[in-house]
Amino acid sequence: MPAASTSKSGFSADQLFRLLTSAFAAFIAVLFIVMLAVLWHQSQPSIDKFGFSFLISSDWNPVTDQYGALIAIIGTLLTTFVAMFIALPVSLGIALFLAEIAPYWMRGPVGTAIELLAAIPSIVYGMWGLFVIVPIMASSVEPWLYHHLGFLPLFSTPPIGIGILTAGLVLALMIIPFIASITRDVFLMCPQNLKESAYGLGATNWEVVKDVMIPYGIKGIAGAVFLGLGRALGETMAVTFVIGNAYHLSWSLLAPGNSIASTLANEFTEADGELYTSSLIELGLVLFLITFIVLSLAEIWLHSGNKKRGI
Amino acid sequence: MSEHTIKRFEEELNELKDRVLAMGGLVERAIRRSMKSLNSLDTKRALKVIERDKAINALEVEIDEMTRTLLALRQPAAGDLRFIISAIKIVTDLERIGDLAEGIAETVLQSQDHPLTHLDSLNSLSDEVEKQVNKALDTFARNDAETALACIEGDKKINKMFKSVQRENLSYMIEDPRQITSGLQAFAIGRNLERIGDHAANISEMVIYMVQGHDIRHVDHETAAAIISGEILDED
Amino acid sequence: MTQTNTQNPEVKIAVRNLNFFYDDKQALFDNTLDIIANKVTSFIGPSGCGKSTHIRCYNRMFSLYKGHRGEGEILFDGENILDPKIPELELRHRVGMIFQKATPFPMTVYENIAYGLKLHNKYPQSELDDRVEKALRDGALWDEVKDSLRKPGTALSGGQQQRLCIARAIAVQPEVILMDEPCSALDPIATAKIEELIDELKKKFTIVIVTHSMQQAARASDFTAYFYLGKLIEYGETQSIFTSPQNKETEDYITGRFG
Amino acid sequence: MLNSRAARRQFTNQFILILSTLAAVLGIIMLVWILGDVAWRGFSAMNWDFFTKLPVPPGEKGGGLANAIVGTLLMTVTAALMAVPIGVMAGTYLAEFGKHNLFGRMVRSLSDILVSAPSIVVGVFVYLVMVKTMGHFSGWSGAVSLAILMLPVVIRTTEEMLRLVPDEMREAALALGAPYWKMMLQVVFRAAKNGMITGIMLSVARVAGETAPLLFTAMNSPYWMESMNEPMANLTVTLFNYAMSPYADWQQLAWGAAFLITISVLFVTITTRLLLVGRSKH
Repeated sequence: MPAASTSKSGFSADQLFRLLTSAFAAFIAVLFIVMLAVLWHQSQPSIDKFGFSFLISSDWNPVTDQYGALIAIIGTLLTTFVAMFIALPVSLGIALFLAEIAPYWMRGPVGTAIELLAAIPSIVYGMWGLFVIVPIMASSVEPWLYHHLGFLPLFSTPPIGIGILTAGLVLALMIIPFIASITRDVFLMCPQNLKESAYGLGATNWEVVKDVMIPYGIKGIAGAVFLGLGRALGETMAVTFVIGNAYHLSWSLLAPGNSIASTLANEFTEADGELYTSSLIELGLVLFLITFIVLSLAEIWLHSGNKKRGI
Repeated sequence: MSEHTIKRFEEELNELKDRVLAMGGLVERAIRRSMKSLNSLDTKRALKVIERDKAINALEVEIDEMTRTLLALRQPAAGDLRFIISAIKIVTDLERIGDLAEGIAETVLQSQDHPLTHLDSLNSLSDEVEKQVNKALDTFARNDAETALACIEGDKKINKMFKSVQRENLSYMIEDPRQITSGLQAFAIGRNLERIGDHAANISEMVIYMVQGHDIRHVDHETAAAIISGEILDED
Repeated sequence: MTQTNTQNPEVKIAVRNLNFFYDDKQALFDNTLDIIANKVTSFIGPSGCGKSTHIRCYNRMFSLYKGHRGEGEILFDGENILDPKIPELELRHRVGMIFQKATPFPMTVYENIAYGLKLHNKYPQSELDDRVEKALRDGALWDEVKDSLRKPGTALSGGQQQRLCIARAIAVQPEVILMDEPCSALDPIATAKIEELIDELKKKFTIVIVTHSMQQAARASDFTAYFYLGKLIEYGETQSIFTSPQNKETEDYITGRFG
Repeated sequence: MLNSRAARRQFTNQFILILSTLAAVLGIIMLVWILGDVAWRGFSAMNWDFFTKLPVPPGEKGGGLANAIVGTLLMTVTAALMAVPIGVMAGTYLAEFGKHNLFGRMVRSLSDILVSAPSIVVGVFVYLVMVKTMGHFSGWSGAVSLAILMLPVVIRTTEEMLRLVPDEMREAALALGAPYWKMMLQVVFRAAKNGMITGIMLSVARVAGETAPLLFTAMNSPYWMESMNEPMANLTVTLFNYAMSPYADWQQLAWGAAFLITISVLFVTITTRLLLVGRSKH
C-alpha cells in the first residue's frame, strides 16, 4: 500500500482523511464498549441482589420481586437442542437427496427453493407455527406422544400444543433450509474420483456418504450446523409465538416454558420496578454471553485444522 | 530448401514446442503452489509464487521472440504455420494463467488476519482446474484434437463447480456477517480459478486449430464435434 | 489376432463383443479379448480411444452414472458381470481399482487400509492389524509409514499416496486389480517404484493397467492391447506387439508416428 | 455370490436411502406448506385498503396497514443512511490504514463480537440509551437499532471490496499527483462502487424482516406518524401484535403483513445473490 502522500498541499487534507476514517473505526469500538458497559451497569441491581444464584434459581416472580434465570436458560438450551435434533438428520437427508438421489430435473429447482427459504424472516415461521403447527401438535402429535410415551418424563405432561417441543420444531424448520443448502453444496464438491475409489472397494451409496463424503466436507457441514445453532439460540420471534411463556421447571417437552429471548420480548416493555428491568437486562447479557461462547468455540474449531491439514 | 535446412527447421519447431511445454509446467506449478500456500497460510510460499511469475513472463517474451524469428526467417506454411500461430496464442493464455495464479497468492498475503473458513470446495475446484490445464497442455504435446474437444467440455464442469462455490459462500455471508471477508475472498479466488479454466479451454481450442485447421472458437459443442470428426466441412 | 479361447483355465476375464454407450453416443465397438490370470495386461492408445471406458466395465463403475450402459458379455470366471443380477458390491470386492490421481480417503493411513476390510468382513482387532500390516508390506509402503499409521492419509507424498491406494485395494484380496493410468501424476522415481510393485503383485493378482506411456507398457506388462476410437485394434503378447505389430496403425502409434 | 453380510449392507443402504428420501420429502413438504400458506392466506388479505388505509379497531370492517408499510420503509432507509457512511468510513480505515496494526485488529474483532449479539439484545441496548433517556418510543430509536445490526456488514464488505482494488490503480493516481484522500474518493471508491452496493444490499437483507430489536424501540402505533420522534408503526411488530390477538380480522391482516414481508425479503435476497454472482461473471 502506498503511504499517504505528504506533499505540502495535501498534507493537512490527507491527515484529516486518515483522522476521519480512524474516528469512525473508533466509533465501532466505542459503540461496542458502551453497549457492554450499559448492559452491565443496568443489570447491576439484579447482580447485586441475586449474585450467582440468579443463574441457578428457577424462581421468576414479579409479584414477590424474585428473579432467577434458570427456567429461561434451560428453555433456551432445550429448544435449541430439540431444534438441532430434528434439523440435523432432516437437513442431511435433504442434502443427500438433492446431491445423490433425486432425479436430475428436480435437483436445480428444489435446491433453489430451499436456498430461498433460508431467507424468510423468522417471524413468519413463528406465526405459521402458531396458526398451523400448534393445532396439529395439540390434536394429534402430542396426544399420541403423551399416550404412548407418557411414561417417559420427557412426555409426561398433558398435551396443549404450545411448549418446548413445538418451539423446537419451529426453530428446526427455520434452520433446516440453511443447513441443508450448504451441506448440499459441500456434497457436490466432493471429488468424483474419491467417491469412485470408495465405490471401487465395494462400498454402498450410504457407506460412501458416511465414510467419504461427510468426513471430506465435515468442516463445511459443521460450519453450517454451528451457524444454525447460533441462530437458534438467539432467535426471538419464532419461539415467542409458540413456547407458551410459563415458569414451570419441568422435564416434559410438552409443557410450556420460556426462553431468554421470549421472556425479553414478552416482559421487557411491561416491566415496572428497577429490579425487574435489571433482571431482564441481565438475562439479555447472559444470552449474549451464551451465543458469543458458542460462536467463538465454533470459530476456533473451524480454524484449528487449517494449518495442519495441508493438501 | 536443402535437407539440412529442413532438419534445422524441424529442430527449431521442436524447440519451440519444448519451450511452450516448459512454460506450461511452470504455470501448472504456480497454480498448485498458490493453492498450497492458501491452505497452509504460508506467506513465504505465496511470495515465491509471485516471484516465479517473473520467470513465466520472461519465458513468454523468449517464446515470442522465437516465434517471430521463425516466422520471419522460415516463412512456414500450412501445418507448421498453424503450429506457430497457436503457440503464440497458447503462450498468451499461459501467461494469463500465471497472472491469475499470482493473484491467488496475493490474496494469501492479504488474508493473514482472516484465514478463509471454507477451503474444501475451493480445493476441489482447483483440483479440477489443474486437471484441465494439465490435459490441455497434454493435448498440445500430443497433437490430440479429440481430447482437446473433451477438455473444452470440461470447462462446463468447472463453471458448475464455481457456481457451487459461490452459492455456498453466499449462504454463509448472508447468514453470518463475520464470514463476509472470507466469503468475498473465496469469491475472488474462485473467480481466478474459473478464469484459469477458461484459458485452459482456449488452449484446447488452439490445439484443435493447430491439428486440424478448424477454428471452433465461436461454435457450439455439437457443431465443433461434427467439424472435428469431419462430418461438416467448414468453409475455411 | 485375438485369443478367444474360453475354455482356457488361465483366462480370468473373457470379453465378448463389448459395446459401450454414453447416452446414444457409442464409445466402444465390439471389443473382444481375454485377460490372462496372473499376468499384467496393458491397454494403450491415444486418449479418448476407449481404454479407460473399457476397464471401467470390469467393475461396472459406469453404473454410477445416468445414461452409461454396456452391452455384450464380460465373463469373469465364466460369469457375465454385465448381468445386473450380479451384485455390484461383491463384484467390486473381487475387482480392485486404482485411479490416475491418488485418492486417500479423509482418514488416517491405518483406517484407509482397514476401511475396505471392515466393509466386507468383521475382523478382531489383532487380525485387522495383521492384515493392514500385510497389505502395507505388499504395497511396499510398510517401512515408510509404519511410524505414521495414525497420520492422515493425505499427509503422505504423491507416490506414497498412490501406493497407499494400491495397498488399500489389495488388502481386500481381490482377484483382479485395475489401474487407470496409475503413474501419470507421479515423478519418474515414484513411477519406477510402482512398476516394481506391479511386477511383484502379479504373482498373486491379475492386473490390467491403462497407460499412455508406451515405455511403461513395454516395461511392465506381459500382454498389450492397442485401442483406437473405441475399437480394439490389436492384442497380443507385449513383446510381439512392440517388436512386430501386425497392424499398420499399431505400428504407427508405438513408433510415435501417430497423429 | 451374495453373502449375508453383503445382503445386510445392501439392506442398510436401501433403508437409509429411503429414510433420507422421506426426510427430504417431509422437509420439502413442510417448507412448501409454509410458503404456500403465506402466499395463499396472505394474498387473499391483499386489497386496495391494505395499502392505503390505517388500521381500525377489531370488529370494524376494512382497514389496512398503510402506516406500517411506510414506517418500515422509512426506518430501513434511515438506518441505511446512518449505517452506510459510518460503515464505509470505518471499513476504509481498516482497508487502508488499519491492515496490520493493533487498533485495526481490535476494531475487527469487536465488530465480529457485535455480530454475535442477538438482535433482541441490541434492542434492549437501544431502549436503555435512547428510549429511556428520551422518555418515549420513537422511529429514530428503531432506525438506530437496525443501523447497529447493519454496521458490521457494511464495514466488512467495504474493507474487502477496497482491498480488491489493485494497488497499481492507487499508485497510478498518486503518481499523477493526487492527494491520498482524492485518490480514494475519485478512484478507489469508484472502482469498488459495485461491490459496496452489494454490501449495502447484504446489510439490508440482514435487517429486513427483523422484529425483535423494534419491539422496545419503535414499538408500534395505529396512527400516521407526524415525525420519527414518536412511536412508529412497522410491519413486523404489527404482525406480531395482530397474530397474537384473538380477532380474526387482525389475524387476516397479519397474514397480509407476513406475505408482504416475505415478498420483500425474498426480493432483497435474490437481488443480492444476483448482484454478487453477476459481479464475478464478467
